[in-house]
Amino acid sequence: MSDDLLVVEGLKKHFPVTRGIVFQRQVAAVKAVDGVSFTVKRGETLGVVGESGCGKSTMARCIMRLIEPTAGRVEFEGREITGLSRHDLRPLRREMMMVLQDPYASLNPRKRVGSIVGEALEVHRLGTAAEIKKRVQELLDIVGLNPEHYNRFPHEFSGGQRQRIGVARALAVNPKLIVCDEPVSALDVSVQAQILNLLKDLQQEFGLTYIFIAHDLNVVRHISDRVMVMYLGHAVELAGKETLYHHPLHPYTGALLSAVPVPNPEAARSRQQILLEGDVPSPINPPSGCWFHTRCPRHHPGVCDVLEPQLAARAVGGHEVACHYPLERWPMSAAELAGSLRPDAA
Amino acid sequence: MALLDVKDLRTTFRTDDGLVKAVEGVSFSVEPGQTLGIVGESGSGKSVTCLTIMGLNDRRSAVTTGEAFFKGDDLLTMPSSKLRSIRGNEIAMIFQDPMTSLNPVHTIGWQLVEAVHLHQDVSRSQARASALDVLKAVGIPRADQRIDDYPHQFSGGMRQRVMIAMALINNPDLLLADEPTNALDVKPQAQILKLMGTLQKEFGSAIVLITHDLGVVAEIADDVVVMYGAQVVERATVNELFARPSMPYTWGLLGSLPRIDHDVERLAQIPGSPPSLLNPPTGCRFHPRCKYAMSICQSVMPELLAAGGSATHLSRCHLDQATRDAEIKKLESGHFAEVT
Amino acid sequence: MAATDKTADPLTREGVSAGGLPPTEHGPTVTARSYWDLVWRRFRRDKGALWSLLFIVLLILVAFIGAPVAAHFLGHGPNAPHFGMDTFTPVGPWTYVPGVSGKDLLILGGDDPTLQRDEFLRLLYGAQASLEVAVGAMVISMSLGVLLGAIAGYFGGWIDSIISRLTDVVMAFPYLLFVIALASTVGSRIDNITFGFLGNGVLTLILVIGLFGWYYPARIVRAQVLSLREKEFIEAARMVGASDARIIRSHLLPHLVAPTIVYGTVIVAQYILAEAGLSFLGLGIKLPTASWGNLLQAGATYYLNQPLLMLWPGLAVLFTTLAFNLLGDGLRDAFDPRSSR
Amino acid sequence: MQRRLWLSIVAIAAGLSLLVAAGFAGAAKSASGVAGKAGKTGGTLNVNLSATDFDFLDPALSYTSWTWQFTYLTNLKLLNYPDKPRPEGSQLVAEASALPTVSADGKTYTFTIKPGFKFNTGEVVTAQSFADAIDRTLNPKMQSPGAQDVFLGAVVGYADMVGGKSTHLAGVTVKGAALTIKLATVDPAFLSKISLPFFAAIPKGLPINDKGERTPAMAGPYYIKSYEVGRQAVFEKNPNYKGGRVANLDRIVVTINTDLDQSFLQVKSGQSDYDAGGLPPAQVASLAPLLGKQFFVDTQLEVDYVALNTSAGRFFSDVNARKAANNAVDRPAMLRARGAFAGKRTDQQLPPGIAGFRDEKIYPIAGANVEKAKSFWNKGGKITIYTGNKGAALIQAQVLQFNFKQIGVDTDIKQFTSAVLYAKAGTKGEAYDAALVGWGSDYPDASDFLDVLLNGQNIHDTNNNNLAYFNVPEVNTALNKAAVLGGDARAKAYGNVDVMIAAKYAPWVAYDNRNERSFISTRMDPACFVFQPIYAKMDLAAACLK
Amino acid sequence: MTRYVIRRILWALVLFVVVTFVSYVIFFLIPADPVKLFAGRQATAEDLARAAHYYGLDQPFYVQYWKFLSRLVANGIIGKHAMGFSYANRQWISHVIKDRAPVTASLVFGGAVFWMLISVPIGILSALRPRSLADRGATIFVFIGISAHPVFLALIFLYIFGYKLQLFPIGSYADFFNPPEGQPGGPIQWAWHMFLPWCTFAILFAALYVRMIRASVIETMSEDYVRTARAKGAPEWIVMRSHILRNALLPIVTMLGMDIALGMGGAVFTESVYSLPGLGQAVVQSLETFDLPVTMGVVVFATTAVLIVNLIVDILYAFIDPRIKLA
Repeated sequence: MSDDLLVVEGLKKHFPVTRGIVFQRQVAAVKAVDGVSFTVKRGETLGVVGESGCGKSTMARCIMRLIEPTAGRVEFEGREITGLSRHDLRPLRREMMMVLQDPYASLNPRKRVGSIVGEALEVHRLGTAAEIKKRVQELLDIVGLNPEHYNRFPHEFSGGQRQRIGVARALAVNPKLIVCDEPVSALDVSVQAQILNLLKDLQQEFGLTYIFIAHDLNVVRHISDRVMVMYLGHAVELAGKETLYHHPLHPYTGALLSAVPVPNPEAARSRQQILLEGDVPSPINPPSGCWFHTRCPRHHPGVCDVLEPQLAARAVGGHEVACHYPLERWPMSAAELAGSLRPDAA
Repeated sequence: MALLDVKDLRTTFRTDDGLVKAVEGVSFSVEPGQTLGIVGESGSGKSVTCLTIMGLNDRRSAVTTGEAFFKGDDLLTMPSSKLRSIRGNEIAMIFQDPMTSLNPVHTIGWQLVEAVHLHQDVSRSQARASALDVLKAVGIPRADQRIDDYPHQFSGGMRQRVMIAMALINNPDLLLADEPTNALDVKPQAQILKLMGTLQKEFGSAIVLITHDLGVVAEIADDVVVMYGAQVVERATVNELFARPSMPYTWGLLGSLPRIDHDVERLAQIPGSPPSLLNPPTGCRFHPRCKYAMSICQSVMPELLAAGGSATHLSRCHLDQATRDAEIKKLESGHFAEVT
Repeated sequence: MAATDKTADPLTREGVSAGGLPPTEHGPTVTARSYWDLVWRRFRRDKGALWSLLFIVLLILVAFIGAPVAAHFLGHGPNAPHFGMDTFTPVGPWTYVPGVSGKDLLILGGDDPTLQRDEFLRLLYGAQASLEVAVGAMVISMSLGVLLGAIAGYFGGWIDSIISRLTDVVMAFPYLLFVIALASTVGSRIDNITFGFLGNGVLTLILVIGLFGWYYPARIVRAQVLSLREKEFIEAARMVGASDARIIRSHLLPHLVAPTIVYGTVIVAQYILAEAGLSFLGLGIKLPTASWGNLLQAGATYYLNQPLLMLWPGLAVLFTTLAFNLLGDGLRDAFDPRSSR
Repeated sequence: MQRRLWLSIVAIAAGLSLLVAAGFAGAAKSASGVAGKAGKTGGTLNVNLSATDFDFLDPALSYTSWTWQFTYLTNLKLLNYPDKPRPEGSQLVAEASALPTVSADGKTYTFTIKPGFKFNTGEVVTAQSFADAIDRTLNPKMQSPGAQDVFLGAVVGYADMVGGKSTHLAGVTVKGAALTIKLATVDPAFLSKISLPFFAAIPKGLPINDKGERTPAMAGPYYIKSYEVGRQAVFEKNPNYKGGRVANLDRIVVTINTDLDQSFLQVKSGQSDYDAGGLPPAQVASLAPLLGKQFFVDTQLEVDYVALNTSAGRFFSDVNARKAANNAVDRPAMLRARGAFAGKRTDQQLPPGIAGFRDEKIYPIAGANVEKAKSFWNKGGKITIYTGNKGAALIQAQVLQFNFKQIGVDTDIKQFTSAVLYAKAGTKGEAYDAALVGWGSDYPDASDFLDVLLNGQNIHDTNNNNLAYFNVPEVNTALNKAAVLGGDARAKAYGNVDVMIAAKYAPWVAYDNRNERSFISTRMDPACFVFQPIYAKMDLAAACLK
Repeated sequence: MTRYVIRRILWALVLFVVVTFVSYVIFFLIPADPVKLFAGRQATAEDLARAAHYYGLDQPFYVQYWKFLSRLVANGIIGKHAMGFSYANRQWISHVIKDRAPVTASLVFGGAVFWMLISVPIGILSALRPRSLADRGATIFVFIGISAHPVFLALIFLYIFGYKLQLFPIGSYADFFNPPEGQPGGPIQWAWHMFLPWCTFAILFAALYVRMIRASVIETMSEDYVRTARAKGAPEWIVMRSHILRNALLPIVTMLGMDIALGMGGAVFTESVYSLPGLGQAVVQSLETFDLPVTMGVVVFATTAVLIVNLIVDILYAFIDPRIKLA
């Protein structure tokens, strides 16, 4: 059995922009995900970070086949799933589960906890009603909820408890892979820790593999083994977490890291930030060449705005980066920061 | 004299389900040019505190007692016309969600000019000129063109800049910022914080910054107030708070934060959920979630008292000093997380 | 209308604002309050809606049970004429007139100088026709509307385009022309189809009103489904491998129940008015079946010399419509506590 | 609305009911100076025309009774009915022409136009004015209902004319003041027909187009001063009129499309003088005390009936069922549905005013005779009645339903708008058993009732007037024989057929002959009130103010 | 913007053709025959055939519809001959519309002004003081307003104010411009004659609007930008004027457009009870007499008017609400 649980190659998702009087025709495309490749090994946690709109959630949904990717392939346990029919996909649905972002919106308010958690069991016909009930109670216990509460409605639970229900739902059919799409960003700080710990515990107990999507670099660092940074539908950097957090190569990663608030007054105040200019460009009409060049402090005209960089190993340990002029050292020196304005901006 | 001195502020809302005591006996003060951070989870009463001071609660359902002296005048009892002349002028406010806090049907220029005209007797062109200045100051690129744009034409970060510009346009002495970065991504968040810091130096305003993010507090606050269950549970200077947090809730908060600067295998976690303000627990509000809870905690509400021998450091806890010191030590050694 | 447009999902939002009930992590097992429990609790608080519900129940009882009982005790039916009154004005309330067997009491007087039928009984029986039309047409337009709206909203794409365009056409269509055309073509063929319980012409009106009234519920349901479709719990269901059919059945439809009931109620009110209007123009319920609309029409003829005759059916329509509107409003509040009031 | 529609239905449904009296070709009398009662002259009369409008004021196109009441003021005809009540008012007299000479074979009529008649424009009326009128009405470009075969179909050249092959009716020749009309076949009713408003004098060069002229110059005692469609029309005295007809009023202002109820109140209070659109049926009873002072009731030449579908296979193909129906129907109740003073009960086809009518008292008209009806029919059954969807028709249908129920026959009532009712019932093979309808003739002759409505030879596939689909050879033969007779023989022959049809075949339940109910303001002088029997309305030329 | 308008107009044209075509088909389903109106009621089969042929009424309906459309296009929709003439009195339909549209327009637009005058203040007041006595009063008004049948209201008004108190005419119309000689007319008479119809027409919509405005204002009052305005120190009346009302009335504008269009349909009842010679009355009468051109004329006119009103509202909306992009 291969070590790679999931292989993603050249994944693309373009949403059509349509226009029309009676019938719609496509006039443009939102390139939400535009060629992402990576692998996830068994038992590891791949963290995915990026600003909102960078395509990380879309990518997750493409992997889950909740939306159809425009191009690219996804292999799960060596089996390509991108071309599978809905029927053939059904058994695979048991292997991959997702924990969704909003614990309020992701639970159907009209359903009891029991049927929410047990839905997967029911759909895949795993047991009688009594067996399902037993399994649901077991799951509730595993995620730290009172098993007697299977009969309650989601609104009777707090946010953290609801997210536990979401985790229990994902665990119900013993999946191999769980994609966590910002599972803690809607939660209070104190509760966020509960869920993060729970996820970690479960991973140890059941040998789960996670793809963990978040915009909070602290959280991603805490939970991930490897981290992928996304920008405008592309993976710009992919490395083990220590490597990535201590030696970022991509200027965008550097800028993100420099902006993370640290609960330590001295460190926070002495820290030097890389400021980026302007807003993220529109994914309908992304910049030519390197997608980041419009905001990059190290932008070299004639290169970065022409050549599209490829995600490639740049250093030891499989540290991949898509940049023509990666950072040489981290943290950057004051001089480098001072000169961090783009050459053409001066 | 403190610029803003809040004493025993209490706000109660009448709701269909009963009385919600959203703020209970909150006191703090802000010195001119200083930054006060108010930290707490959602529902801890930090936003209501701010709105109460500004007199922006719904008058039909909110009852407020206590005092909030601004430059010696009690904001809570002054006539509404006087309060209006202070609002937006001497005290300005920035709200959490820049997406909804700007009126979508007016250009940002219109909204800025309105803010000027409400408090200054200047001509249209002067007002517009100062709007343009302040937009430039908050770093809106091509401000002279974008001044006639509508809010929906700006990104979230830019809108928050506009909000800040609007708050600063009348050169306020005090800026109340209610989770100004909450709705923003990491990058724009850092930019906004930096901007606020820069502007504070430039304009000399005091800032009350409300946030749930200890990182943000560490970044720019001078003093910190930690709120839990509508009460202040700890009050300290920023260094004191992060160096010697003195009650279990603060420990929990600090410990539960995953940190980029050091690794922990397991985060500290505060069990349970924040209390309901409709029917809060007796005694110490935190006791149902506190692993140090003693029997006294269930019945007697601790006072906000000086902790750790510093006059500026107050906390609300029955724990003895020895236990606290032990815990703080663990925190310093970086093993804080594991113990809880 | 605006208020009815945005019935989002109440409970998700409520959960956010109220923070749910107190945490129950390790509390004793209690029977959970279901959604319908909560709705009923909120509904009970609205006295106006409760009285309206009572009124409607009573009205249904009066129309379908009370009317025949009253006819039995009065000794004559709603269509029994009382010839031989030498007057050119309908007789006034509480008049005894010669009947087939002795004197007949006309509690609210006669309906017409020639026929002098019992206005009181006709009013009661008229309730049958009016309610049958309103409820029947409501069922048709709601089922069509919910079905088409749900299909359009869920599947989107060209199906949505076609259904939405169809909606536009129906909306732009001269409704009255259609009614008149149907009434004079198909109408005469199906007017007398009663299935053993409907009045004359009731089926025609049900079809005409129902087939032209679906566009509004369709638009609402489509919007609702569009927003539901984006809800994370639908995605979650798809994630666990639920089929479209299962998602529609167990995740979408339960959410459409509340708006369907609310609009259904309000639409009944509108259709009672529609029946009255069409019958007033002579296009509605066919004689001799009494309906509030044709009673109103007949009453209007005598509005200078027997104004009470237009008052009775007018008030009946007013109160019934009022009750359905108040009920709908109460239900809306019960289903969605965020809505006005 | 409801009342307005009711009215327009009556108008269109009962067809364009110009009801006609005994007056008939052979009965035309010579009377040179015709004058009504001389009343006070001068003044303006304010008339409302509730719930409707004139169809056309162009004589070639107008075909409604309420418009003919007004065109009677403006038209100058060869022969005309005088401004007098019955019986003189229903007999043709010479007007623009002397009484015509008729050739021995009865096919050539020669009219001599009198001098001195002028249009309001000053143009002189000549024989050509009448020839032009005939040519214009029959010209296909006019699409006039006056071109119907039943009117001038007998004149030489008719087919070429309406077929568009010629622009002049060959049978009509003008020589000086003489106007000669040649018929291809004898038509004893010809003089009644040529006296229809369609053939009134028109000025030279009046445009021929199917939209008609709004205010054509007229040669009658009045002319059309102005006409604003849907709003108002003003009639003024023709200053050039030197004929013998009365014209008391200077001016008649007609407000169009008023509300029936409001109009009634206006007449009551004197704000208006008369509503040519009728009276609200519910209000008529209250006028009883004013009878003869402000309120007048006169019989129209009209019959309301229930056509019983005699087609084979239908319920009423059995003559006994039809006789049972005639006995079972409660005629007083049928009449009451139209309000007070609505008409006179009848059981025969011809109205009493038509020459040849004789009252035979065949069926009970004082009320239903259930026993007698049952003696004809006791087998029960189920019938379908077609009726209108407004006003009295609804009530009457239910009276019928009740009456039929009493003899054990169940009834389905189907209501239609008037256009649909007549179209459906007029289609051969339509599945109905009875239709509630009415008829008033276009010209005063029994043939315009019996031939049109009951001659089986006139049954077509669609657009039938014989709604009973009554087709009995005996009757058809008798009618055809009567049609070519003239004078008293004609009247007698039709009278006999009428009685025979009712007594022997009973294809209808005839139940009333309607009354015209006129209500005038106190400003008007009741002494001047003249009911013109042919036009079945108050004679406005004779009317005067106090 | 231009693109949007063109798109809307194209769709309006499609809609127009569909609606008129279906109306035509439906009309031909009615088992009546207009030829009798031309040929006369005693017409023989030959008479009828001649008239039918002359007017092309013997052709199949799709040919007639095609001719109808071609004539419409050839003459321009507002041309004198564009919609043919009435079968009943052979008036050009353009005249019929010209005579009657002002009446319906008086009713609908006057009614709209009326209902806005009623509903805006009431709606705002009851939004400002929810659950107060005034609010409850408004609620009662709203419910009675949406529950009362216009026919019933009209009859009651007529009986009380027209017949019993004699304050208003019982049902007639007075022209605003150029009344016929001797007839009442001019603005005052016009308003006096239209007062009861306006009231009747307005009450239903006023009720709905009170409700909508109330809900909209309440919702807007809780918007963050209103709080921002207060935080700026704006006095309440400015908050109300430039922040609450400006935003709260935006959705009302679209509703207004749709309802004015809808109102044209509802005018039938008001016009019939008050005897107003408007389009609604014309269409009902034309259906009684099977006068196809009048029916189609009104359908064409009403459809066009509805489409134009909606187009204008949409464009207007894009101007007053900067968030809407007409792309």
